Amino acid sequence: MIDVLYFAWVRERIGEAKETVETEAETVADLVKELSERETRYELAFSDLSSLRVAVDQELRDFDASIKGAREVAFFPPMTGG
Amino acid sequence: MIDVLYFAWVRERIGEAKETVETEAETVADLVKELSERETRYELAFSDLSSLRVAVDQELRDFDASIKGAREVAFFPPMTGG
Amino acid sequence: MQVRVQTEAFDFGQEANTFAIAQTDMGAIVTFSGIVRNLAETKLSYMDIEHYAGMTEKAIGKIVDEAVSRWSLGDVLVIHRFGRLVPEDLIMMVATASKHRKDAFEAAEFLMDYLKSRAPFWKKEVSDQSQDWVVSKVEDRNALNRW
Amino acid sequence: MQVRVQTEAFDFGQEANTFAIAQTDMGAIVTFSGIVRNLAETKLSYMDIEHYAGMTEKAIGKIVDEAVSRWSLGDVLVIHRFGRLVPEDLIMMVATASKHRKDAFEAAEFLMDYLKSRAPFWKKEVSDQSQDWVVSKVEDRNALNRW
Repeated sequence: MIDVLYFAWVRERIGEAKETVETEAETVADLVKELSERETRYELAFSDLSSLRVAVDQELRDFDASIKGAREVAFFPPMTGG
Repeated sequence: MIDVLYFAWVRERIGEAKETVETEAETVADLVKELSERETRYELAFSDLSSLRVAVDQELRDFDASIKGAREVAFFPPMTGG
Repeated sequence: MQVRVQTEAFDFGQEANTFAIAQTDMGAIVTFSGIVRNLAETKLSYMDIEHYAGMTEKAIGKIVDEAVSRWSLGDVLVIHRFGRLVPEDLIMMVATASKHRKDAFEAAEFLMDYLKSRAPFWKKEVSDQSQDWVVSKVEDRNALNRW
Repeated sequence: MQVRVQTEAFDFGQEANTFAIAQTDMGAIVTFSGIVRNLAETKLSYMDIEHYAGMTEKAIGKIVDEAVSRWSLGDVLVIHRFGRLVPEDLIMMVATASKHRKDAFEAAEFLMDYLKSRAPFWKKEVSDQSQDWVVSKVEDRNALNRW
């Protein structure tokens, strides 16, 4: 059980801001693959990983980062603060 | 006839802020030499030209700059604005 | 050090004064403020700024800590708004205080470069014709390589 | 573009706000302000700032013109005080407005580097023990080589 959060256009494509997912995925990449296989909306949102960023427990990580024991994974486009 | 101005410690060593000088000097360097020969206070103030800056008609210049036709020459230490 | 992430408007001048007055023995204060531009060509109606509540203050705090470790700083202030902003609204500000201007300037630029690309904010520009997520610029991402 | 050389104190925050509010289509505002430092070791009583009336505004105007020719700037403000100042008084401020933060930052740093070494101001620090003309720093004179 892990909370998955989406922001900006990723949130719009997925159609929700947050969901709790039942998964055995070991890495972010595994989770992306698993979700993409479930439904087209995930496949579309995750189709170009180079345009996405990921945070695990609110820290920026790479897609090969472990999510074992993590509470929260978030997907979003490159930030545009400032 | 030219107005000669002094600022900061140059003014303190010369003992006045402004004077009008009768001179035939062609360059700043000539004027410095002429004044230094007149009185010790000038000689002391002008003893190290590398620690002085000069403006001719309110524009920063080198010591070899001409003062022919100039209205005003000013001597001062390196600026410390900001 | 102070980090504020808020929807409310803030008074840039008042914040800058409060920041400056609180300093002792700091000769140099640098501020940056970012304003929603009034772009004639796009006729922007408003900007929606989304952020990652929970992560945002933590991420900014880490950027501030990094600045404090790299430069000699007496104080740092970061304020960043989220929610709906209209043209000419202030989006955010940073302020840095140091004994010397070089540290204050460099730290402020560092903070801005990192806030642009590492703090979890996303801007959407809305006009009569369109709704566009602002795209992160290559030059902004490359700006991090300076540091 | 505005240059003011004055003995009167000024309100940094109010000046910064007035400057920022007057901008249209400028997304980035940078300010620098210089404060008389309260140096514990020297117990500074006050600072006297002398300037070259007549030349000062002209010299600053040329520095501002140079900044405007080098960077894309919507506006520039320079205020510099002279006369007697006590610790924690504001000495001066600059503000720059630009579409992009890089121009606003670089122009503000350029203005400060040039105001330090090319505007005709001289500072004297007075304490119970001593009266010393501030000596121009090699690093400040070398700072001009960046530009």
